Amino acid sequence: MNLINPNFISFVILALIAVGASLGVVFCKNPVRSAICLVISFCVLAVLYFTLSAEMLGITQIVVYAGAIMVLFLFVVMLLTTANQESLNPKLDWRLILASLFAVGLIAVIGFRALLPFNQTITPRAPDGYGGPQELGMALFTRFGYPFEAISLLLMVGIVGSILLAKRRVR
Amino acid sequence: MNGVPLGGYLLLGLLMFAIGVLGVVLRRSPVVIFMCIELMLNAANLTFLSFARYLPSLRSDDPAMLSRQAVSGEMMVIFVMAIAAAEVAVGLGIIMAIFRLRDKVDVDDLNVLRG
Amino acid sequence: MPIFMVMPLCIWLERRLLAFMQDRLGPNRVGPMGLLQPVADGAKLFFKEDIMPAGVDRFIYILAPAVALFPAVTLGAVVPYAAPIGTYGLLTPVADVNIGVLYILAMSSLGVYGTVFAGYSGNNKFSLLGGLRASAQLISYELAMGMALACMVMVSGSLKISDIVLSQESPLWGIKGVDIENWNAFTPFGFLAMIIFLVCMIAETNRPPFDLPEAENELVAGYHTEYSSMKFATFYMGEYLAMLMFGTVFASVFLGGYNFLPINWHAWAMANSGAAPLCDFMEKFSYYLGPVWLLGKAIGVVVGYIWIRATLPRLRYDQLMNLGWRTLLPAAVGNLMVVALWITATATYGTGIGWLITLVVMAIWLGIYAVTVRINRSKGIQFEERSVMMVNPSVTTISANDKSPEAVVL
Amino acid sequence: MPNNSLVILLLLLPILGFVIEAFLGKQIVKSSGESGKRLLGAVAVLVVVGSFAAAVKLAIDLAGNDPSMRSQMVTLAPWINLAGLKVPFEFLIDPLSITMALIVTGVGALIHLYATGYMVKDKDYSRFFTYMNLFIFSMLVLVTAGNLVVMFIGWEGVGLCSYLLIGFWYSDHANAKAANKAFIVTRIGDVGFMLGIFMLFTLIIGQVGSGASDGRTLSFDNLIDTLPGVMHSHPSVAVIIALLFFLAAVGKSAQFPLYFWLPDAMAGPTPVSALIHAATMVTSGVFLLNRLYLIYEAAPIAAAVVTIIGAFTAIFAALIAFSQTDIKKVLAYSTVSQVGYMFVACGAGGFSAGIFHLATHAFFKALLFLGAGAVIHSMAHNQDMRNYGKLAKYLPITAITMFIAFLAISGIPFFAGYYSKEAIFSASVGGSFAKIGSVNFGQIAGYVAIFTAFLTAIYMARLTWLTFFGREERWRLIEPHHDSVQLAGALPECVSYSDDPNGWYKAIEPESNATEPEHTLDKDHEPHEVGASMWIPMVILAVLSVVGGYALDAGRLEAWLYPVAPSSVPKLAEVPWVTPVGIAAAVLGALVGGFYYWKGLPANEGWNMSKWNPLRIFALNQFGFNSIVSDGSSEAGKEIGAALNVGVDKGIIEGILGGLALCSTGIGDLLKKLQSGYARSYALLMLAGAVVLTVWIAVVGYRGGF
Repeated sequence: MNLINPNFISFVILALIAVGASLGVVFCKNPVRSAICLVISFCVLAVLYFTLSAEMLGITQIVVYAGAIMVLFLFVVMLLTTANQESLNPKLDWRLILASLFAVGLIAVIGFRALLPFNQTITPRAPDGYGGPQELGMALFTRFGYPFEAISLLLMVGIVGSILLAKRRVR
Repeated sequence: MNGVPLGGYLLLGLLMFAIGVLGVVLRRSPVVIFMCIELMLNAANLTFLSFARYLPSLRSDDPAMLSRQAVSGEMMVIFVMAIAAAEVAVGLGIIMAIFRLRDKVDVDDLNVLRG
Repeated sequence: MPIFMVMPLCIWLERRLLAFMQDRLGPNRVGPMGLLQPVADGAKLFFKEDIMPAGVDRFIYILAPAVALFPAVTLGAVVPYAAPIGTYGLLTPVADVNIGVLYILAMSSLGVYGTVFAGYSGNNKFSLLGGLRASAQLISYELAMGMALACMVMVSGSLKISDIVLSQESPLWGIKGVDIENWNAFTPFGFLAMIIFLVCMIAETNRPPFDLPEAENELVAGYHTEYSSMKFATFYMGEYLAMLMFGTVFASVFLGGYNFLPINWHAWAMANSGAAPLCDFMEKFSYYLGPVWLLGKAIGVVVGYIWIRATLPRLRYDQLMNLGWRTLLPAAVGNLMVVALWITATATYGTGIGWLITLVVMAIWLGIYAVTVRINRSKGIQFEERSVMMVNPSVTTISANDKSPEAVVL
Repeated sequence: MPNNSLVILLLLLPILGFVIEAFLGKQIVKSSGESGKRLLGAVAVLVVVGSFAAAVKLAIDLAGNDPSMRSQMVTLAPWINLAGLKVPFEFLIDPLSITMALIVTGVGALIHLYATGYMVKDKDYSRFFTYMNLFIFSMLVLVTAGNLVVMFIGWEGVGLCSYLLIGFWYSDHANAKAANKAFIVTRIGDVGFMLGIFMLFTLIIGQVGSGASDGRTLSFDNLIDTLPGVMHSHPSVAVIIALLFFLAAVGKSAQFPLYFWLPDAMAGPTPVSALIHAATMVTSGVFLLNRLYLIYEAAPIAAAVVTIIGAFTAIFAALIAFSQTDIKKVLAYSTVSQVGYMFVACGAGGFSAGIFHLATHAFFKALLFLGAGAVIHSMAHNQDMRNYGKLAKYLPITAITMFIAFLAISGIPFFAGYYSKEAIFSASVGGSFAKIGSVNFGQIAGYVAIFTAFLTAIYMARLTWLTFFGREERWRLIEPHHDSVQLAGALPECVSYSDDPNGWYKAIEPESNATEPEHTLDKDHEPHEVGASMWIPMVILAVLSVVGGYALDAGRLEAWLYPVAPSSVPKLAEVPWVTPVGIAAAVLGALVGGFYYWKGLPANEGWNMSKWNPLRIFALNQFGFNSIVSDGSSEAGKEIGAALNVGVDKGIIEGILGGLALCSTGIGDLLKKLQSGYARSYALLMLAGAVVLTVWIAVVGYRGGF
């Protein structure tokens, strides 16, 4: 198993960008910057989805996350930053230490007990070009009909809830 | 993408998840906490997709079966995205509502529910 | 890429046409009929001093113009410019991916980041407001746009732009033996979707009457207040590129793409052999010059932009939101349902009765929809209220119909 | 074959109206006031008219088939599917149910139309029609039910609607209490109904098992086969079951022991009294008896009880009616007594005669109520007949129609009531159905009924003349009500309610029965004829109560209802003198009443109750029966309640609950410490949990290798 192939190298580069961006999300002082970092990591993830030959989902990722969710985030962040300039950045306290300890533990445990075996599995077994729009749509409306309905219900609830939250009491 | 071990994707997902957890625990601004939650969700998505692509634990080699399983993995991702959208809509709404009450939003100040 | 060649032409066209509509002369010094005016502007902007204001967020400030230009350039990457000719395949800038429509949506939704970053990084209240408006506006109109595109996707049964174009070459309204091609603009729901898409398109490119992010009478110059020289030029280019790109998308989704006229020359030649040679010639004519027709249509759309700009006054913010959420989105969703009905009805009852059902239902639905829209209009709505808080949180109680300057900001 | 769609239409149209009124009504009225009300009224009427049309179509289809094929079971949906018992939502379409459905929907439609005019000033317009449509629906379920359980649903539904409508103007404490009274009293009957169902079920299961009728033991089509054998093999149990069902009938149609809720039910709006408490619901007991006539065939004792109770109620209520001065109360008591007639008929074996009288009574009693409503409406909601007089001058149409109804109810020849009463008389006097040993209770009941016809004619004449004729217009007289000496306790207790102590009914809604600007009755009050929407139904009903009797005469009706004559009912013995005597009683009564009340209000019925005839006051107190019931029940109830309160409630239940509460508070105090309120520390806890979990999985649960 040689890891020196262009695919792997490009993957490593993408992964490094993603990890750096995610770190930026956590450690940027300025929420707008962390939002930007998040956008970057999302876009990188979309590219990674492409490499997993899930173009549909990659594009959806961009449309949904980069296109809608992050714009919402930026909107809110800007509103908030207009109000209070002082940013809430992490102070080094017992939480930081404890949390990082836990995180490291998580990485260690999962990484060593669960992930190492997968280093051997290199060849993707799913047929190439799986999950085209047609296939996804069929699956979505046949096999996953009930979850789909449930999700739609959830979205409806979300819409109503957000409208209620945002609505000013009529006087 | 050939030549990349599944473990690589999983490790990346794991790292992003851990970073998200760190952010949730560390940051005090609710918006950033939300962002970190999104990060965790995306890490989970990545894991789903990579498993869907590699299908390590599937015994059969029938391509129809394989693609079926793979598609189920993608379904999960779609559902997670929808849930994330709903969650963000409501969560940001809540933040805005809080923000209307007090002009500085710090999670540690929102301890009205202290027992 | 020809687009970059056409873009300055658009700028010139806009200035001349606007001047013509406003009964002025417009730029006519540089070159014949001022044709070189854009070049001159470019040169001027290029040699201007690049000012970086104090207290800006440098990283984002520099990032913003690039981010603004990027989607505009990449937007049209999947639009087919000509039918496959001989050995050459389908002519598209990059590739004819099988999720083209989604790609277009994604890119157009990325378009807002440039605006938002620019607005934020300028460290300037007005540009910030411009960015805010842009983001809100984009979110509001992305939905309706997606719905309008989804209708056409359902009609042609594919996310591929080239398939959508091909599907428009079938006979009109699925009636056998009609030589007119079924461009989506000719079907009723297609027409409605076209209107919706046009409005959303204008709103997403921040063109008048939806140019609130750069409403010079409220916010100095909107999000690019703080930009000068080449960075500003980049925004400028980005805007016109986006117009053109959207024009191509519009042309290929609704106006039959790279086809010259909505006439199936081949079938016509079959029909009456007398005009056979003419038809033959016309067929080749429209076949080999595909890119010309597409760009021509795109420029036509740009002319439409300019016309609208010259015609309509700028909307107020709450009007904008009303239009997006209460008028366009319901219309688009209803349209989607009508399309679904049409598909099933034609599949079940055959073309004629299917169309009958569809038209009847569409008429009923439009009636109801008109009534509801009227009702919505009659009700006042409090968008200004919260927007006030966006400006400064201390001002909290301003009733909906308060026309104080703060109330109309954003 | 009655196709299901018709039945669904019949049942669903009213529920559709109910839904519309319930969910859109308030908004419509709020948005567009009067026009909205008109729209709602139109909807409410139209749905009932629609289901009436459906009923007509069904009836025509039914009449098309040959007599033996005229009962079809329409199963709409499965409901209860037990091993031994299947109770689907099934509906029996046969002449009886269709006749009832026709009466319900037809009269109901007319009364709805009337109510659109009557209630137009009320602010709870939509609520009213919501209840009315719901009532029509439940009544239809009741009459078309295919098995006893579905029938019970309808039975309870009409009870509920009657409760809601009696208490329609609930902000008045009296109305609310009247509603409660009606509801509770009819409950007694419903208990009888349920017990009857249970006993019937167990009996049949024990006897023939559920196999024969594929589990649908309680469906009528199966009951027709199983009942005779079962009943004749267990005569004593048959009597018990019959009495239980009769108890239900008594409660619902206000027969003697349980009659006293009906007069109070007059607290509801007049259309309600006309529809529910005169035409349809109170007569559903008769319908029940008709459905289960097989049981009564097997139990002559029960039949005798039925006749006796009916006859007694008839004469008893007729006597009380003399003492009433409230026009609606008089009509209420007359309803009670007329329903008594029907029971006499049923008990004596003339089931079809009972239904016949039910139909005609529905016509003219509804007409009477509507007329009374018109009078009340035009007299500024004053219901006391002592204020009326010479109203014929002001309300000609009302006067004429109500006079026709008076002739009809008192059985003057060639009016509707005449035929039905004749049928009852001949059935009861001639029939030997309720014969126990040598005593033929049917015969006795028949005599009583004839005498009651005489009384009926008299008090109806009293009502008519006091209201419409007489010398002077009494509301103009100087001698007004305030110097009237009311005897202590002389009034029925529903009039003398204390205002509610803790202001619940007022608190709910400040003025929910502000029907119109309260212009009270004073000297210069000018009554006015009611609007078209109110007199048109009255005219139609008047026509019906003239020709109705002849149209469906006894013989034809019986042939239609019971194509195969009830097996064990012996043929009627021809009694020649019944008809002339009946006519004589009616005419004589009418003449006597007319002449007695010619001048108007006699002094001994005036405002000054000290002048009243002691007998009349005794009748006003319902011969002491009411006080017995109310005191007895209420006192006993208080005693039991107090005992339970002290013993069970305070002791056991509160002890348990208190203990639980204490425990939970203690635990809560302990757990409170954890709830620091810092979201991020919670997140940290979650993270710790996740880590522990993963470690556990990795170390323990993880079996390596995929």
